[in-house]
Amino acid sequence: ALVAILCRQFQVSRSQEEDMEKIRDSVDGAFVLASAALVFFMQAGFAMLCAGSVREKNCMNILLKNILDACVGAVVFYLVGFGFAYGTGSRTNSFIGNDDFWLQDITENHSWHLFFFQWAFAAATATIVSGSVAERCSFQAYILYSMFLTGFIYPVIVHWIWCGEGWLTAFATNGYGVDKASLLFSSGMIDFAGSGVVHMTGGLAGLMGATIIEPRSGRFNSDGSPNTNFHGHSMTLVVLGTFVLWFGWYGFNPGSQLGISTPLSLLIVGRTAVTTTLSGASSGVTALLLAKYKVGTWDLNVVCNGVLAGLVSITAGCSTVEPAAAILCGCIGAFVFDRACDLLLRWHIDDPLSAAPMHGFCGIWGVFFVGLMAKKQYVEQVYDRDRADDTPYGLFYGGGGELLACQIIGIVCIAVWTCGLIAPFFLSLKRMGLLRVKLCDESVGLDESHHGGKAYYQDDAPAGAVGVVSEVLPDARSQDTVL
Amino acid sequence: KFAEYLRNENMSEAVSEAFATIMCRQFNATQTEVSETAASLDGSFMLANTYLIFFMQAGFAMLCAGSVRTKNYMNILLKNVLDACFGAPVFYLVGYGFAYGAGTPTNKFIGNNDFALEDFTDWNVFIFQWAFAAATATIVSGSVAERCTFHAYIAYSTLLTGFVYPVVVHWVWSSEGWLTAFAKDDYATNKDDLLLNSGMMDFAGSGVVHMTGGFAGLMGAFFIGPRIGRFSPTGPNPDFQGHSNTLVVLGTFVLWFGWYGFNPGSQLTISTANDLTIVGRAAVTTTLSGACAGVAALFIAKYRDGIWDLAAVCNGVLAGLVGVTAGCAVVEPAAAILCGIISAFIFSGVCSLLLYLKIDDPLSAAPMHGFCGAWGVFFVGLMAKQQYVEQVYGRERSDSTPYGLFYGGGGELLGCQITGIISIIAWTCGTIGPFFFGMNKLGLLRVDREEEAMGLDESHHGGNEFKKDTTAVIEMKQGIVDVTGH
Amino acid sequence: KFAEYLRNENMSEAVSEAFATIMCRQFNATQTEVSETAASLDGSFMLANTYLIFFMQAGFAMLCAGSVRTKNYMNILLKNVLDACFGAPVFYLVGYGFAYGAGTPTNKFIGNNDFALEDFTDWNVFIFQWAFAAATATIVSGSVAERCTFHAYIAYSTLLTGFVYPVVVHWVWSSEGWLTAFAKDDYATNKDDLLLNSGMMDFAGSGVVHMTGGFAGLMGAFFIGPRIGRFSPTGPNPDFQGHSNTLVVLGTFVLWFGWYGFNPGSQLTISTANDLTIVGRAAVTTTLSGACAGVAALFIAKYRDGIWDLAAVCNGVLAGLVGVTAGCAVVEPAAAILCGIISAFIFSGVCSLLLYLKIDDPLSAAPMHGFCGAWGVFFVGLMAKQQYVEQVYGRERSDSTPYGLFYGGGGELLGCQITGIISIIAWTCGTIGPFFFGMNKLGLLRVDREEEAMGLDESHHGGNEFKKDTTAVIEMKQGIVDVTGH
Repeated sequence: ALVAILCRQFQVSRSQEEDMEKIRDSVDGAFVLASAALVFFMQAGFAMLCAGSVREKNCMNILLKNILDACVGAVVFYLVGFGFAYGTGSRTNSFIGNDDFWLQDITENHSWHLFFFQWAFAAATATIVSGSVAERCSFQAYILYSMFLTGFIYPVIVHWIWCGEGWLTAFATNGYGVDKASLLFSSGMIDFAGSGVVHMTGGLAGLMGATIIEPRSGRFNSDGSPNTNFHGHSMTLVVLGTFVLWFGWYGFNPGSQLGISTPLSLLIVGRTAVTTTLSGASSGVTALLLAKYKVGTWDLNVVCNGVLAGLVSITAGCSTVEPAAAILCGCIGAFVFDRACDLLLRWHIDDPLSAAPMHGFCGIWGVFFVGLMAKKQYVEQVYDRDRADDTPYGLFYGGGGELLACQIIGIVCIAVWTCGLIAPFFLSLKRMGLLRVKLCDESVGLDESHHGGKAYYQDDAPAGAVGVVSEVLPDARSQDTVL
Repeated sequence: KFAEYLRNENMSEAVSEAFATIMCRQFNATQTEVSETAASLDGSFMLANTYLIFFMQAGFAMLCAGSVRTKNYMNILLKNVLDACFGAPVFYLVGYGFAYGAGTPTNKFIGNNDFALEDFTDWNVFIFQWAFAAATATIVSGSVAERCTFHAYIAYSTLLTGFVYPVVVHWVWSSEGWLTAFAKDDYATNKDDLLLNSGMMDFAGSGVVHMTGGFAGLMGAFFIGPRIGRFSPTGPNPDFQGHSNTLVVLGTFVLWFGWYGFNPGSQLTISTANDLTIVGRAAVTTTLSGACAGVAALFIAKYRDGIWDLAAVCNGVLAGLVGVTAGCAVVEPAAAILCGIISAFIFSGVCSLLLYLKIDDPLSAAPMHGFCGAWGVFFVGLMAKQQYVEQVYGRERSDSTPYGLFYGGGGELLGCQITGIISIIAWTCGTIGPFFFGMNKLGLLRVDREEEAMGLDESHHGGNEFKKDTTAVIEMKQGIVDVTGH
Repeated sequence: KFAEYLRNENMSEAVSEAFATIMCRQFNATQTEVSETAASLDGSFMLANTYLIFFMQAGFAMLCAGSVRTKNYMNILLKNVLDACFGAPVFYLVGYGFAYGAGTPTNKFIGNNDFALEDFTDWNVFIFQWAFAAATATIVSGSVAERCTFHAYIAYSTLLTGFVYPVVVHWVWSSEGWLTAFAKDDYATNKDDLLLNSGMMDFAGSGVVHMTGGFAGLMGAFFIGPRIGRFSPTGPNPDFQGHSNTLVVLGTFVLWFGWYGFNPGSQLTISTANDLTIVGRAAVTTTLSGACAGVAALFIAKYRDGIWDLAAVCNGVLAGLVGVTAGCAVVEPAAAILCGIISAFIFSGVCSLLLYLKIDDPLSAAPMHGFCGAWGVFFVGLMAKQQYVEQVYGRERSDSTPYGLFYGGGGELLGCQITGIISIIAWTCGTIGPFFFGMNKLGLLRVDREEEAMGLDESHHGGNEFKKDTTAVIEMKQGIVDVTGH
């Protein structure tokens, strides 16, 4: 009798453990889904940020592009993007994925939620570009580059770095001890949440776009100085967008751990949230003081950009640096952003949203920073190298130059790949006359010329009735004119 | 291994008995902990989804505010805030009881227990259901916007949240309801209780939530009549545009975000591998349907009007999301794309139809929620995949469960879906219709012509909302401040 | 345990030893897995709530921006962004240490360890607490809006986040604090350490967060004086309305959304059945209180001013949410409704009182957070239900725990709550008051009259924020474009 009881109980015990495994998977799955929803919500943040940062006459245009980044992105990423990024066919490929197109096999491995998460990232990448070519890019060109970016350029980079098969990856599929020879310099490039993969790709594509499409008409005066009349039309929207993006970043960075069900991953996720916060916050403060010193005003727009620059900068290293290092990362991120903006103005590259300085250059800084300040213990935790005492880590902690070298190679390769594909693409569109809208359309505003109206309508309501974000002052003037 | 040990030791019966008891106690303790953890995970999942669904109120508010004219949008914002506020006590007092209360004996038509949450501790479930109820009530405000009196609004909002909607919920989502697809114990034993052995499958509420809200809105828009000047003899007046497209976009994104609580969250649990698959799939199909509907709407508008129309894309996205709500857990991604594209066409077509019929629905709530909702329910009857239906509705061990017609699953499911559509329309229109008709006859439904022309903000809410800096205006008039800000 | 048992049963030493080892290993493995998963679930829950609470910053920003006049709202937006930005490093360096640091020896008054998170790995806890601290600092900006200098803002924000608020947290929420209701080990053994065997119950911070912020704001508003022209000899000038009710509504919804992290999240864990019940109940009471306060505020304003007032409803909702924050876990749903309704009255009354006293609080932060917060803390002393107190504060095995006066729980809890209210007011006003007084004396607190009249955006932030399309202006001047859209 006892034997029977015991056997039964041990089966129960085993099934308990299996249950627990499933619950763990579910905890992880719920975590990934929640994170993905947050990352998706960043689309709303980008939309508000972009809308606030362009002139009123182009507001609908940029909003439409933001929505379509999510819509077109979903279709393209479903059909080919996800396959290029993570598909591992029978013969894997270290350069590009080659399976799982249109989710044909996804039912077997329960990874619906991973697709969902990755799509949210892809949509974020595409959105970055719209800012750089805002107010003058034609709609056809936008749809084409958006599809190209989401469907091919971005997925390939993802495959390199985040897929265990990629040549740049830091993930050893079978354990670091076994696989370390297959990693570049026994290390691989560490880009935890995508300073390089997402932000550099988007930012540098935007830089190419802004360079090739040329500045908005009238952006630079005849003496070469920038025209100061090109401000966005609503700071409220910029602030709202910034907060929504910051909120979404808590899905982006901590969510990139993709699991939370072990004590270790919980620790990593929590630390990531802390470093993300500290970097963004200290970058905002630095930007505030920098602008106060340079211009003499407490500049709201600069603080918002500073926060975002700090968040971009920490994205690569958020799980592998200490809180104090995160503060440093953010402070320098604000300087990088500021210098890059000045540089673009001097070169007469017109980037209305400063997407290239923010995502491109701060992204580069973020990837580089990991090579300097990745802490050994944290690298071991995050990249599962607990049993190896020779894993490369940050140079400043004495971890050798291997990691830094990987980071630099990663930066160069992402830059070359992105620019090398998107620049010819933009150039040929330009040659065909598809890239830019007509000058008259541009000066009327794209909303009027392409989208059949205006972003804001007032009616015969009492004076002062304007949209939430519409200008109060000129409106009163206009009432005068009309009356 | 243990057995060997013990046999070798020749333990006495009594000892082994006592020993077994200890073992069992230990195992049971662990078992309790495991199931508690699972329950907590599910609870936490449900609450997180509740919050997302609640946040859709913000999305509706922004969408509505952006889509009405400046002179009326304090009014519509107030209604949106109050949908959540009134909804909570009403749903607490009676709504939840009508929806899910299972008294003795139970009732197929209406719930009859749990009023005011007496002796009730499933707090999560209540708050989750409240978020749905509030969403339903909000849909209606759009259809009667810019002309409905505040009294009428309070009355219909209470009626809808407290009675009309809960009854529909009881039919479809309570396992006691006559239309339900949820078998009480087990599909094999209880399948005869289900309509046509199948029941109506409305996973997240294309029918229960959106059709109810949308058709209530249609009734409202029909009985209240169009806004003054909306239809001139030559056709619809184009001056009735919303005042801020930025708010429309913000609202759309917030709603889309909230939909990730609405659709995947309707699985209610996530703690098993099966749950997780279903939830993940629902998120993917939701995304694809909304996204493709947006793209389809873009091209429909481009073809029809020659412009890349922002508002059309926003509405298209929402139409696609409404469309896939019923089937998000039981259709394949490719089917979801199809569902979304057709939703965009349906939305666009019904909008034109309503304009032709001179029914004025400022927010297009009826085409979006009512008709795309009906399409969504219908679509499940066509494209529900057998394997997915089995997973979602617990019919793994049965080979006879009806599923989508296109996959050869027989017409039973489609029959249930059509029955459901007709019943929900009949019930909603049959209760809310006479209510609006009566209110209109009594002169309580619509504001005075002068008030409407002036704008409700001025007449009902103490002045237009956008207060001016008096000083700034004066300064500007004097030309002191350069309006360019330089 | 097993080993002993088996030894008693005359099993051989070695066998029983080996047997016990195997058994224990098996149990421990399962046990570890269970507790790890539970811990992860709790951590995931806490982080999700942190994000929601952080998002309240966006809500505050929108609410503030909508409630000030056009000429000052870049200023208030900047302050809102910086509350989060400054708050993070300050709270990291000292704030968290003052709040929760338990050095050797511990201190009842102030924390004394964990500065700059040295040797600290409870990352979740830190980030969760930071979100609360940032919320507290934000409350104050509303009270001194439109006239406070930027230097003064930076100084008080740092002082509040780094010192004043953490000390209050230490008193009430750290188990070392003198006011705490959390017994260190177990209520039965440690109850003598608690004030009146009870301690102050402030579940999510009506007192700790809202009163601290609100009364600091009151001090600020008092010492800085009213805005120019706010009070004419005949009474308050009605021209000082906010410029956008849409933003107010958006802010209200975002705050309400965030409150679901604030209140239910304050349970910190969700992995046991007890936790889950508490969390769910907190979500329900939060909803009902906020909703009913909104409805009450609607009718108060209708009765008083004759209009359906949107801003009043939004403020009412927030007042109700503040009111229930202390008691959300320990009161019944019906009590929460009562709590919300009275909150709306208190808010409305105190607003009138401040106007009468000529204290100018543009955002009504003091009535909302300060006074409704105090009401919320007081309310717990009246209506905390015994069973719920036992669940929440781990006093199941004690029949002597004090609870709400109305349920016959004795006056101890009410005594603690009143002590808490007085102590928090005294501490906040006693530290922030002299600070504002001194800044004012030094002339650092308030901007120049000319700057204030011009608007802070123009004088401090490089021009009014709403930049124009140059072309649009020119077109308007030429009268080409009819800007009314007709």
